[in-house]
Amino acid sequence: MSLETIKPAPGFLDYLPKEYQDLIEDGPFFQQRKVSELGSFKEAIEEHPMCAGCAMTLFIRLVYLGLPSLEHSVIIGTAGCGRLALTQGAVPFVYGNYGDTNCVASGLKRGLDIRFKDTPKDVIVMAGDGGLADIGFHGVMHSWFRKEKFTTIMLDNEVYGNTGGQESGMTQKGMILKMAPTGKKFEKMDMLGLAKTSGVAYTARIAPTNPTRVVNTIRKAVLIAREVGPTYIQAYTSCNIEYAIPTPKVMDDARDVEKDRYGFLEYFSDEAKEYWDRSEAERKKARKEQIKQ
Amino acid sequence: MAKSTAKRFNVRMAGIGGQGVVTASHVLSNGVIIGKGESTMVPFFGSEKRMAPVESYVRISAGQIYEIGEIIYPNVIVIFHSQVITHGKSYTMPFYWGLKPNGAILINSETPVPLIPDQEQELKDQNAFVFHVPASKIALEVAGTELATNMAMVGALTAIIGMPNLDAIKQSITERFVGKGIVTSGGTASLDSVIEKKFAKKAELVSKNNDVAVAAHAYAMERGWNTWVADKKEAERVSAAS
Amino acid sequence: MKDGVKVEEKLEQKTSKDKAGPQVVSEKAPAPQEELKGAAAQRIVDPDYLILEAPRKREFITGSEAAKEAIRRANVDIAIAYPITPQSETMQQVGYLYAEGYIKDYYRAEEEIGVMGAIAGASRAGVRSLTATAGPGLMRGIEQIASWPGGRLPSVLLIMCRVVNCPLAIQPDNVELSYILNCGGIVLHGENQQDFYDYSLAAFMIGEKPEVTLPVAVAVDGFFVTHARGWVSMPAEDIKLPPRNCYHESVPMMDNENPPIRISRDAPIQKSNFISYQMHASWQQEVFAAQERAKKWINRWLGGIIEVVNPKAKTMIVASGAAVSQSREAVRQAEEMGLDVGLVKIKSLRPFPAQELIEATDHADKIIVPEFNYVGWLAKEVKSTVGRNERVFAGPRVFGGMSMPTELILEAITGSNI
Amino acid sequence: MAKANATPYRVVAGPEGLLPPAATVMGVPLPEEGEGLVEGSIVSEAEALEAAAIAMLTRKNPTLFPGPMILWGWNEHTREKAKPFFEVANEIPGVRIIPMPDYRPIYPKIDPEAVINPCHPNLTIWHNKIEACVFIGLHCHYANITLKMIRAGTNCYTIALCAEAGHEDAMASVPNFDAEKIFRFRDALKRVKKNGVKPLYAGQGIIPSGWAQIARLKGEIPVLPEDKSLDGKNPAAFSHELVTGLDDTAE
Repeated sequence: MSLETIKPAPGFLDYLPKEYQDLIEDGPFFQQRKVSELGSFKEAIEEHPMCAGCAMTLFIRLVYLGLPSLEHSVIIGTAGCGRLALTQGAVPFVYGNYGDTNCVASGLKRGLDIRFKDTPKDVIVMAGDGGLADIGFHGVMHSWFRKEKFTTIMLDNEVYGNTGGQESGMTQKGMILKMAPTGKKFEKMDMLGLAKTSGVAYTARIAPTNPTRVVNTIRKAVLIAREVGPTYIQAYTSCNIEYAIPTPKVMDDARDVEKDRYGFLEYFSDEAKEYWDRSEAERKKARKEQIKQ
Repeated sequence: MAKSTAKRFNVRMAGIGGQGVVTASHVLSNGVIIGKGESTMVPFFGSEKRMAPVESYVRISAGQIYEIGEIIYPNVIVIFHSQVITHGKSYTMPFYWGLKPNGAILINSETPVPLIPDQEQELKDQNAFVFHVPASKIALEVAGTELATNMAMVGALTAIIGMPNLDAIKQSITERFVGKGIVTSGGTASLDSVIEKKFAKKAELVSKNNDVAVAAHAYAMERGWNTWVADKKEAERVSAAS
Repeated sequence: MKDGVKVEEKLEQKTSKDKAGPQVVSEKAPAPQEELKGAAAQRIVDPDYLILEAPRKREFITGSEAAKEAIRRANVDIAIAYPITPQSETMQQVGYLYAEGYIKDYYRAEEEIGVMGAIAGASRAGVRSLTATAGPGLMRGIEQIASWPGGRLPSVLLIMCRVVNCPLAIQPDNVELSYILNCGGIVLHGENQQDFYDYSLAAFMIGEKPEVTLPVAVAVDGFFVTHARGWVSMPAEDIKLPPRNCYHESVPMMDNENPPIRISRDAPIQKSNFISYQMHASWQQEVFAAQERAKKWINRWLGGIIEVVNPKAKTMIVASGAAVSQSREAVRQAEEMGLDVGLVKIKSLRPFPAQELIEATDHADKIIVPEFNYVGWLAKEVKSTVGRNERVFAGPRVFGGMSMPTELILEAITGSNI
Repeated sequence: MAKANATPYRVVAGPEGLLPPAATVMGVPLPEEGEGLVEGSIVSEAEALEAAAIAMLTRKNPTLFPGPMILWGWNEHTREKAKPFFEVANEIPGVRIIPMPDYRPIYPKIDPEAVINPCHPNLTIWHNKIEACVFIGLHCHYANITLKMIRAGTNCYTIALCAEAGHEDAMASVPNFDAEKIFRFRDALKRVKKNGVKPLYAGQGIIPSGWAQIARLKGEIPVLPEDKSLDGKNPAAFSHELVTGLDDTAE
């Protein structure tokens, strides 16, 4: 039904700017797109004002690809670099106040569930390490304790990039950054451990080195959040400016960090595992039947 | 309070991130102070990243300056990059919006930047004086790097407005790169380190930058741009009489 | 008005009980229904009918109970609660309404930033949302609350005023209202239990008008109103407001069901080459313009944005909230003393009834502004509004939880000790 | 006849200055059903529609700005409006149709021939020298913001045909604008022409605006012209080569 919002009224298609014509005629809305198709269709994300070579932009681009139903998704962000790109995406985007992402998401998701009983609406929080682990920490934790049914994605660049390179709770111990002139004094916060403890249904740690894995992980997290409970993805999305990573080396850095300390990890609660195995089995069965026909 | 009869220049500088627009405004403003004038400056940063528009504002006077903030109605506009005009890479659209009558516009370009006819007419109606200086070319020829474009713009501008003098500019450049310096943004600091690497010694960096300013100043003087202030008075006299 | 038309159609609908009517009874059909009760028996009526016309009965109840009765009839979708004295009682009562099925969702949030953020989310989802707070809770939530009007987020916030700041106290003192006067939202200030009922109910309809689309705060002075009983006349429980009609409001809903598909309706707006210098300025002007547009509906549903007692009196008291009750009493006592004293009750602090106040006090020689706070925020408003403002006597004031003896007002009127 | 005015404030084509007030705050009321607003005064709906029609026929570069709620056929109500909208366009010689497809701040910069954006509407007005325009199908918040910025910085006569309560900040506005009222606007255009108003442009139909629109209306496939691209390359493009990952079709 909501796909109606991307269909022009009679006669108006020809008058729309090109990017909208493309979005309608060759966009991501009317069919599920794959990683291998990137570059050959109009993506949900438009041009964005982020720094050239930013790993976060790549990750965000893959998130849009991974959302299981783009036309029923709403993204919530907060202050930070990511919102510069999210503002330009073809998915409604809420920019709340400082660190209130998971509070807003709780109200939004519940509100949508009241109004749309038969259509699952996916709410996705996508914010930085500062936004989620520092200023938004209480909201994140309580949304997990309350078992709010939405996905939280941390764009973890281990620094406050947008404000010019200050230490965050997710910065590694010892790093010298602004506001940490003698090096950070405490360990990187264990948000993955906290997620598990607070009953998050599905938790994943990922670096953007393998696009298909990113896309699959996003899809999994959003579907589990829809059916089971809160999900959390923590993604390494380096800040090449503040960590002085040469632009062509951004992906090398991601691979190095992945190998060293950010390898792919996922954790299912029992309920989530049971749901996921069941739904995967059903999907495979449906696929086979489709092929047979 | 003494009645101020001093000349006042309200300068709006516009360019693109990485061109040193803010540095130029610091050097100019500080140069005026060194030359015993009064000056204030304020940069404007957007939240976009590299290659985004940059504006900076400098007030210059022989007497007291009270007001603060961005300059909405300038009498001098300095354009560091032709894309400010041609691609709208500017916070102020069109780039001359708010220019006072008889104002001056200094543009970094080897050839006149084509304007759409209406804009040309509007500038004519405002009796605006438009100067084109090949600042990037001068920087490349004199200092061997386009990174000194900003100093060429400062040099040409000081010729047009007649203050501060070249000695003051030289001292200001020295203070900028060697002396007490200023607190810069992260991006500017990293560009500083790039420019420092281009020259063997800081002394060379200072002298080359200064040479660029001097060359651009000479370029402007040769063409008689320094008469703009006088022209302006003449224009005011004519318009008052008519 | 279109809304009116739609609602009238609904008015003609019969109750669910009537609809059940003579149907073919299938095997699966339940046994003949019992008469519907409670939430299930409520029917939607036109707001004018519910607020202005429906026959009412008087009950002697507390302010918290009056708020509960308003919420019962307000067709609220979600209420989000967090305890703080003297507000807790109201949101507990609202919790019982949820348990009884009058409200579709309800939870106790983590604290006020969490509450106010969640209200912002729920309002963006297009549902009718409610919360309440007091004093320090209001202070904690104010970053969010101040962003609601710019977000064009209709919702209702009940405020039960108490002391803020150090030293801690829980007694009534309405200094907290001075902090929200400039947030951009509508602020109504009720005098008593009856106002708390009436204003709370009307607040939903005012804020959701397309040309308004703003949050509405309904404030009362804590304890004096919330925990005290008073007569409240209300219509029957079986009628309620129409649901929120969100697609008519002044911004798109964040539900992915209305265009545009790219909705970044509150993207950061900063001077840029692609964002005008004036965008944020114009946005702010629009928020305050929307407040002005609310006057029409405040006048309609609150029976005027001000109330005037003894309009020709040479001494006029101007007051809001509980200070109105004290002033009414002072007017009565002054009359006994043979003094000519009138009263202007300010019902809405935002929009402020500037023109109405000027007209109501223009003839007066003396304007007295009694308040329940130290800073005198209402006196400042009055002084900057009326002409010849040396006529304004900026007091009397009590604060820190004190009551205001009417003698203080009479002293201000007569200029001597009573 | 205009009703007696509570306010002397006039809502007229600008430029009015750096930051004009919102007309509401200056005392301009909203019209009721059957009424309209012209330059800050309440008039009858017919008078408002005629004022709007005359402005669109006699001022330079008249332009229709359809907003998201009429551009996208998201419900029956919207789809109904498309037909009368184009009938209105056909009654205004030399009209342009420039859409406002959404409200986000479009990065890096709008193409002012192809689109109008509430974050910087004046770019489109200035570029195309538009001196009369109609806004229709916008959410009211964005319409009001846009109207005020245009009044501040341009000489454009703004007309707001609003599905809700109307707009004080437009020079002419009519509330509750449904498909039926769009037909009435078409009729008003016809009527004023019949009554002797001579259109500024003769014999011209809808003028395509923007490279994509021009191509589409000619039945061609739009291709981005060289001079429209920034620096010959896209500065904000994704610069990463995608590494080969897992097989997407793997089960």
